[in-house]
Amino acid sequence: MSKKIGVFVCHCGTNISATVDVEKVAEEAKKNNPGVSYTTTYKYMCSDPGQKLLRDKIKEEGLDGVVVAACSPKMHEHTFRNASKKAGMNPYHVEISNLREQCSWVHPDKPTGTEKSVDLVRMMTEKTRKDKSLNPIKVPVTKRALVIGGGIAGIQAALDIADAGHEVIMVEREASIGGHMAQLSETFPTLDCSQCIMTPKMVELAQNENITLYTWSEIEAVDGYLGNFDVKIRKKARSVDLDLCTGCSSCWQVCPSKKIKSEFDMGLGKRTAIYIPFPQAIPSKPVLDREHCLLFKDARKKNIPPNDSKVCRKCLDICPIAPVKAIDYTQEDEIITEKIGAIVVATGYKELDDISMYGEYGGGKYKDVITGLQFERLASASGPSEGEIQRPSDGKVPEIIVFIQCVGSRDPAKGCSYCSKTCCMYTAKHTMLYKHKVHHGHAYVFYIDIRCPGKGYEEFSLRAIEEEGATYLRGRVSRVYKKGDKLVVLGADTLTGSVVEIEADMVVLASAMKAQDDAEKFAQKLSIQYDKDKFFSEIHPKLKPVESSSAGIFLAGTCQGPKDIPETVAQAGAAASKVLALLSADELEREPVVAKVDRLPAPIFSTCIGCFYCQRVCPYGAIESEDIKARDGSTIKTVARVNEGLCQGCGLCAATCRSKSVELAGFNDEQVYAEINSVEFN
Amino acid sequence: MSKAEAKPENQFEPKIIAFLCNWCTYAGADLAGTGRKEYQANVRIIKLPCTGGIDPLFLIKAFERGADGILVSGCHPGDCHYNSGNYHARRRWNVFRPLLEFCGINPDRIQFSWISAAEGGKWVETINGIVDAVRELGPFESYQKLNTIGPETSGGAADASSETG
Amino acid sequence: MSEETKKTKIGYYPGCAITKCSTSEEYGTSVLGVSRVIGPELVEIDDWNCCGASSGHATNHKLSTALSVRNISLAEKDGYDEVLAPCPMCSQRLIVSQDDVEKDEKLREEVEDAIEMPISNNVKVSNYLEIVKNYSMDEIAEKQKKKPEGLKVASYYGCLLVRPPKILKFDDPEDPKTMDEIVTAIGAEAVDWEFKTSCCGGGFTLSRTDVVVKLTNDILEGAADAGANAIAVACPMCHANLDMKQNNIEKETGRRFNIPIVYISELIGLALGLNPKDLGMDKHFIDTGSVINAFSNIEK
Amino acid sequence: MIEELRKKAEELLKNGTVKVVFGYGEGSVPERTRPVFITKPEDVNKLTWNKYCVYNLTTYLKRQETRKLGKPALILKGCDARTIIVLLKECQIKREDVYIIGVTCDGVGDPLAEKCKACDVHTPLIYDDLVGEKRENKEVPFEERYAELDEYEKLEEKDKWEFWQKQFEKCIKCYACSNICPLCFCDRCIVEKNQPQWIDPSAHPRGNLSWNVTRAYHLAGRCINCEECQRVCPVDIPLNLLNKKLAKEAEKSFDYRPGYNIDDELAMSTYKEDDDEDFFK
Amino acid sequence: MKIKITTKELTSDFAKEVKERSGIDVKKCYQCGKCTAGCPVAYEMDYMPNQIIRFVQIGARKQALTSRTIWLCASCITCTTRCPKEVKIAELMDVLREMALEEGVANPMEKDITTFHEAFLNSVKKHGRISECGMIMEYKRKRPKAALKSALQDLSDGSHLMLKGKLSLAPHSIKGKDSIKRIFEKLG
Repeated sequence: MSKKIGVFVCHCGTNISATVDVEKVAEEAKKNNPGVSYTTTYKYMCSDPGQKLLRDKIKEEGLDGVVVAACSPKMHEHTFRNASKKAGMNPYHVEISNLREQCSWVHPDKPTGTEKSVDLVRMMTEKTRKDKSLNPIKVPVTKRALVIGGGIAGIQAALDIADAGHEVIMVEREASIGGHMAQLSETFPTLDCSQCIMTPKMVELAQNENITLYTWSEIEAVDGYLGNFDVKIRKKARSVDLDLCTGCSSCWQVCPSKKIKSEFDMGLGKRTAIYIPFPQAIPSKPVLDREHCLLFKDARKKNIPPNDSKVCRKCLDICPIAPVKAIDYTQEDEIITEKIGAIVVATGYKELDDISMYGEYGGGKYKDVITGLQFERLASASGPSEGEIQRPSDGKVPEIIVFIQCVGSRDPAKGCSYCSKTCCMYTAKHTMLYKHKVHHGHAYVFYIDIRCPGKGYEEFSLRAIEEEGATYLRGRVSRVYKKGDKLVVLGADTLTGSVVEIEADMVVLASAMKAQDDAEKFAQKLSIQYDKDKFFSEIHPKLKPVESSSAGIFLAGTCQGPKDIPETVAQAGAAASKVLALLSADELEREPVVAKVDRLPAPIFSTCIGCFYCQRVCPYGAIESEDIKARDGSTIKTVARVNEGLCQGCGLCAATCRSKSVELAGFNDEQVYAEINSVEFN
Repeated sequence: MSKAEAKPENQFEPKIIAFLCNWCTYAGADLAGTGRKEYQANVRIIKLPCTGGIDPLFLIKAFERGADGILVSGCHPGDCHYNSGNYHARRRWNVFRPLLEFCGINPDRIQFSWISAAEGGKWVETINGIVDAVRELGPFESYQKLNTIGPETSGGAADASSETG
Repeated sequence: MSEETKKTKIGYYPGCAITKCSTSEEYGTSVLGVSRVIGPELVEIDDWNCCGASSGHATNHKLSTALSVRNISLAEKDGYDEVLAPCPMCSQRLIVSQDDVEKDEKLREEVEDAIEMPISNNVKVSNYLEIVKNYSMDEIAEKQKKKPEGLKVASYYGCLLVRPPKILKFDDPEDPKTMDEIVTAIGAEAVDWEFKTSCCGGGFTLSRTDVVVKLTNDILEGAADAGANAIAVACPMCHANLDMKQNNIEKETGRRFNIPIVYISELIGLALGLNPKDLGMDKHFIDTGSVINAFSNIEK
Repeated sequence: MIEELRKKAEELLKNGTVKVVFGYGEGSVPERTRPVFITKPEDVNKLTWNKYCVYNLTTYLKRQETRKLGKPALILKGCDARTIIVLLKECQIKREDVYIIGVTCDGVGDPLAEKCKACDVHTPLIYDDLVGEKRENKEVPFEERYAELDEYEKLEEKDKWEFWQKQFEKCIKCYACSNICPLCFCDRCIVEKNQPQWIDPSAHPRGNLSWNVTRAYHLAGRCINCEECQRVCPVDIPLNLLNKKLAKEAEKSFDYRPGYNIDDELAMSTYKEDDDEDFFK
Repeated sequence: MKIKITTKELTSDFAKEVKERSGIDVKKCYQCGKCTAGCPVAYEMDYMPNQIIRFVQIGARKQALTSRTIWLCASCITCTTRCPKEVKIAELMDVLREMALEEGVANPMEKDITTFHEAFLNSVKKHGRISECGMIMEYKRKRPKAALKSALQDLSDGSHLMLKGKLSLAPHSIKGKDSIKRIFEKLG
C-alpha cells in the first residue's frame, strides 16, 4: 500500500544551491521517512539528462511516487509528469516542491532557506504518499474558431486558421474591419502606405469561404470550456439589411446630418448619420448611427417608435432596393449562439484620447494640440485634409511643429507607468512625413529616451535626425500655452542643461496605447486575467506569450500590451497556430483535476446526504442530482454527482460539503491533510 | 542578509501556514521569487486551486497541529479564475473569523488577503506583516499547550495524530 | 441656506501679512468686511502665531511644521471645525503640515512635544476662494448692490492655492476656475489667460528683486495681452509683487502696464456696495480708481 | 387546546392523511414531557400540550426508526417550524411528505427558555393546520435577539479563551448535541470520517475545540436556535452561544436569518459582490 | 566640472540619507527634465533642477549642497505638481537647503536669500509673529550691499508703505511667545 517515493532535488545551476544546501535537503528527506526510498540531487532536473535520471530511477528503484524539489510547479510540473508517464508511472504521483521561488530566491540566508526547504519537501512527500492515480479526461472538440476583433491581429489570425481549413467566426464591434491599422498613413520603418498593405488582407478575409464575419457585433457571453465554448454574439441593430444592401452610397449621400465627428478620422473629419467609416470599409455597407440620426432623435424626444417619426426618411426613400428596402428603422439587436472550439482575442488598444488629463499641455483645450493618431489622419491621403498637414484650428500649414513623446506613457503620476513602445518610432515617422510635405518647416521632438530596438528601427530614427532634419531635444515638456496664434512650448534640453522655449504652430502628443475602456468587463466575460493596466495577461511572459489564463482562449495583438504591426502579426500567427493545434485533434485531454462525489457499497451508496449546497455554489453548473434506485425502481436516496465535462476543478463543492462527501482529485482531503500534518511545528 | 544579522538570539520564529489559490496569490508569491524580493522564511504554503476550495476545517487543523498563524489569500474580487470562488470564500471567512474571535483566538493569527499574480510586492509585505504581527503575539501557546490526550484515556489509546506539538 | 450660513462660525487665521498694520492689511480688512455682510462669521483664533512661511520650510522642516501645527491645535482647542487662512502661503503651509504629521508618526510626536499640545488634526483649513464658493455664492447674489461694467478681470491664483495638488486638493492645478466663477458671479468678465498659476517670485521680493521683476513682467504681459484691465488675486505676496513691481518693470522694459491689482475680496466688497476706503483700496500702489469706478448701482 | 390537538390527530390518522403523529406526551413527572409517536387513532389521548413542551420534534425526521413509520404529522411550535423551512430548502424533506400541525405558543420552559425571550414566531410561519389562537409575530430588535451574547463578546480575548477552554474541557464527545440537532442530518458526520481523520473522535482538550467549532460552523446560516444541543449536553456546555454568535454574524453580514423564507438564497451557498471585506488585507 | 568618486563617497549614500530625512526617493527620477522645463527661476540657476536631482542620485553631495539653485528655488511647486514620477522636487530643495545650512556650506553668492530667511525666523522667534520693520531692518543691516542695490526701491516702497500706514514700527508680539521660543529651542 505504502508508496516508494523518490525525491529529486534540483540545483537549478546555482539558483537553488547557492542559498539552499541541496545535499542536506535530500538527506533530510530520507531521514525518518521510510516511504522515501531514493533521494538524489542534480544540477538541472529539467534538462534532458535530468529527466532521463528521473525516468531511469523510477524504473530502477520501482518508484511509484516522485517529489521534484525545484522551481515553481508552474514551470516544470508538466515536464516531470510527462517524464514520469514515459517511465510508466501515473503522472499524478508527481509533486513539486517549489524551492526556487519560495526559498532560494527569497531567503538569502542559507541555513534558513535550507530549513524551510526541508519542510517543503516533507510536505510534498506526504502529499505524494496520498496521491491517487488519475487519468486525463477526454472531451470532444468543436472544430470552429472564434476571432474577436477585426484589426490586423484578428484578420491575420482568422486568415491563418481559415487557410488551414477550419471554420472561423469573426466578431468586430465597429461597422467595418480594419482596426487602427486602416487609420494609419504610412508605416515605419519602410514608409509604405498602411492602407495599401491592409486592404488586400481585408478583402481576402471577406472573400474567404471559411470565415463568417459579424461586424457591428459584440460578444455577449462566453460559456463552456476548452474545445466546447458556447458563445453568445450580439448583432447590434445596424438599421441596414446586409443581405439586401448593395452599398450603392445613395443613402449616405442624401443624409442631412453631415456634421458628425468621424471616429475614423479621430474627430478631425466629418461623417453623416448613415455612413461607412471609410471608403475601403468591409463590409462596404453602411450603418445608421441612431444616436445622431434626426429620425431617431425625434423619436426619442417624442417617445414614439422610430418608424412613426416623420422628421426625415431620406435614406429610406432613396434606397433603390425593391421591393423591400435595405434600410430598416425597426431592426433590433439580435443574439445568436455559436459553438466554438477555440478563441482568439484580438480586441486591440485605444489611443489615449482624453488628453485633457494633460492640462499643462492644453490638452483638449487647444485645437492645434493633437494626438498621434490624429496626425496619422492628417497625413493620410484619405484623411480629412487629403494628406495636407494643416492646423485643425485655421487650416494653416504649421511651420514649426513640436512633437512631445511619452504622453500618457512612462507617467505614473497620470496613472500609466509603462512604455507604449511604438511612439518613438511613429514620432520619427511623423517628422519625416511632415518634412516630406512641408519642406520649409521644422520639426522638434522632445523625448526622454529614443527606443528603437526593432529591425531597421535605429537606422530609421537616425534618418529622421540626420537626413530629414528633425531636431531632437532631450527633455519633457512642462507646459504649452497659447500666445497669439502660436503655441509656446516650454521644454527642457537636459543635455545642455537649459530650458527651451519654442513658439510652435502645432503640437503633436505621442499619446499612449491604452487598454480598451471596457477591457476589464470583457476579461471577466471571458474569465481571462488582465494586468494592472488592464491589458490581458498571457499565462507566462516568456514561454506562453499567446495563451490566456483560460484554456482555449488565446491573445493576439495590442489587447495584450502595446506592440507594433510586425509584432502583432507575428503574435496573431502564433495564436492561430495554437488554435490549429487544438482543432487538429478530435478529442482533447483535460487535466483530471475534477471533483467527485463518493460512491460506496450498499446500504450506504454514498455519504452524500443530498443537501445540494455544492450545486448551489458550483460556478459551472457541473453538479447534477442522481437518484440511487433500489431494484424495484424506488428511490433510495438522491445524491449529488459531478459532470466531469463541466467541472473546472475549483473545489468549491468540496469546501462546502459538511460531510466531505465530495473531493477534488489532486487536492483531495487526504492530500491536504497530509500537507498540513507534515509541517514541523516548533 | 542584514535582517538575518540583526536577528536577536532566541527570537521566537512563528510558523505560519498559508493557504493560497493557484492562480493569483501562488503566482504572486512566484513573482516575488522571480523578482528576488527577500522576505521572512516563516511561511509554509499549501496550494489549492481556489480560495473557494478552502474548508475552514483546514484552518482548524492547522491550528490544532501547532500553527502560530494562518494566511488565506487569493484573487481580488472579480478576478477569480473560477468566477466566484473567492466571493464564496469571503462569505465563509465573514462568519468563521468572528467565531474564532468569539472563542478567544486573536484575529491577527488568521489573516485574509487578496494578492494578484502581479503583486509580488504585496505578497512580501503581507508575509512580513503577518510574521511580524504573530511574532509580536508570541507562540500560540494557549492552544499548543492544550493536552492532546483525553482525561479518561491513557496515552496508549491516543491515535496517531497526537504527536507532541 | 442663509440661516445655516449665518450660524456657521469659522476660525480665522489672518497670518502676519494681512493682519492689521501689516503690508497687506487691506486683504484682511476686505475679507472681514465682506464676511460681515455675506458670512460666514469669522472669529480670530486666539494667540495665533506665524506659520513660518517660506523661510520656515525652506530651512527647517520640523520647525516650520511645528509653527504651523500649533495654530491648528489652537483652533481645535477653540472648537472650530474649519479655519480660514486667506493668505495662501499660510493655508498651504497649514495644510501641508497637517498632512506631514498625519503621514509621519515620529514627526507628529516631536511636534506634539514642541508645541506642548496634542494634535488631533480634525480641523479643515480652507483658503478664501473655497470659503466664498462653499458658503457665500447665494449670499452674494442676494446682497449684491453694484455691478461692474467693462471690467475685464484676469484671475491670478499664483502657486500656493493649487500646489501641491495631491495634498491641497483644490481646483484644477493647471487651469483653476473658482476665482473666475466668483468674478463672473459679480458680473465682471473673467478673461481666459495663460498665467493663472504661474509663479510671481513669491518671497524673493526683498532678496532677489530681479527675479520678481522678470516673473511679474511675464504675468502682467499675459494679462494685458488677454485684454484684462484688472488682475484679481487672493494672495498678499502675489499682490505685493504685481502691484509694487510695475514701476521697476517700467524702468527696465519701458512698458507701463498700470493694471490695478485687486483682491478678490475687494471686488466682492465693491459689488456689495461697501466703501472702497473701508476695503483698503486706497492702499494700493497702482491706482484702483478704474476698478472702483467700473461699479455702479444695480437698478432694481 | 389539547383537545383540539387530539381531535386533529385523530382525524388525520383516521382519514389516512398521515401514518403517524409526532407529538408531546406526559412525562414521568409533571415538569417533563416526552415525545410520543401516535400511529393509532385511539392513542391520541396520549398527546398533551403545555409549557414543558420545550424540545423540537423535527429531529425525528432524520431518524431511520421514526422515518419508517410513514408520513408524519408533526406538532410544531413556531420555532420548530422554522426547521421545516431549512429542511425543505436543503432538500431533506418534501413538503408533501410532512403534515404540520402548528401550535401557537407564548413560550415554553420553566423558567422561560432563553430562546423564547426574543421570540418572533409565536405563530408558526408554515403549517397545514393551526391550533391555538393566532398571535401577532412582533419583530424583536436585532440587539435584543442577541443580547445574550453581549457579556461574552465584551470579555477580553484571554478571558474568552479561558471561558471556552473551561467549557470545552468538559466535553466528552458523546455527540448528543449533533444527535439531537434536527439539522445535523449527515449520514456520516465529519467526525466519523477517518481517511483523513479531521476531527479526533476521542475527547481531549485540543481536539475538543476543533469539534465544537466545526459543529457550530456547520450550522452557520442554518441554525434556527432551538437550543436542543445545549439542552441535551450532559456536561452543560453553552453550545447555543456559539450557534447564536454565528447567527448574529450571518444576519449582520448577509442580512440573513434561516427558516423565515422558503424562497431566499441560503446564506452559505450564495454571495454578494459587496459582501464585507474590511478584514481583508 | 569633475565629479570625483572614491570609497569615501561610496560609503555615504547621499540619496539614501535624503530619503531617510524626507521620504523623497530621488532614485525614482528618470531625468526627463520636466521640472527644469517648467521652473520659473531655472534661467537664473547654476544647475538645472534635474541636475540637482542627478547630483543626489549619483552621490555628488558637494555639488548639490553648494549650488545656488537650491536657494533660488522659489518653492512654487510647479516641478512637484508636474513630475511624472511623483518626485517631490520642491520639497527636495527644502531638504538640501536644510542640509546645506547644517553643514555650513550654503553658497555664499546667495547670502541675500539665506540672510532673509534668518531675519524672518529671528523675528518669529522673538515675537511669535513677523515684525516686518524689525525683519527688514535686520536684513538691511546684515546685507547692506543688497540694501544699496535696491536703495531707490526702498525709498519708494518702504516709505510708501509707511505713509499708507501699513508698515508698523511696533512689533506685534503674541501672548504665547514663550511657547514659541520653546518650539525654537526644541526644533530650531
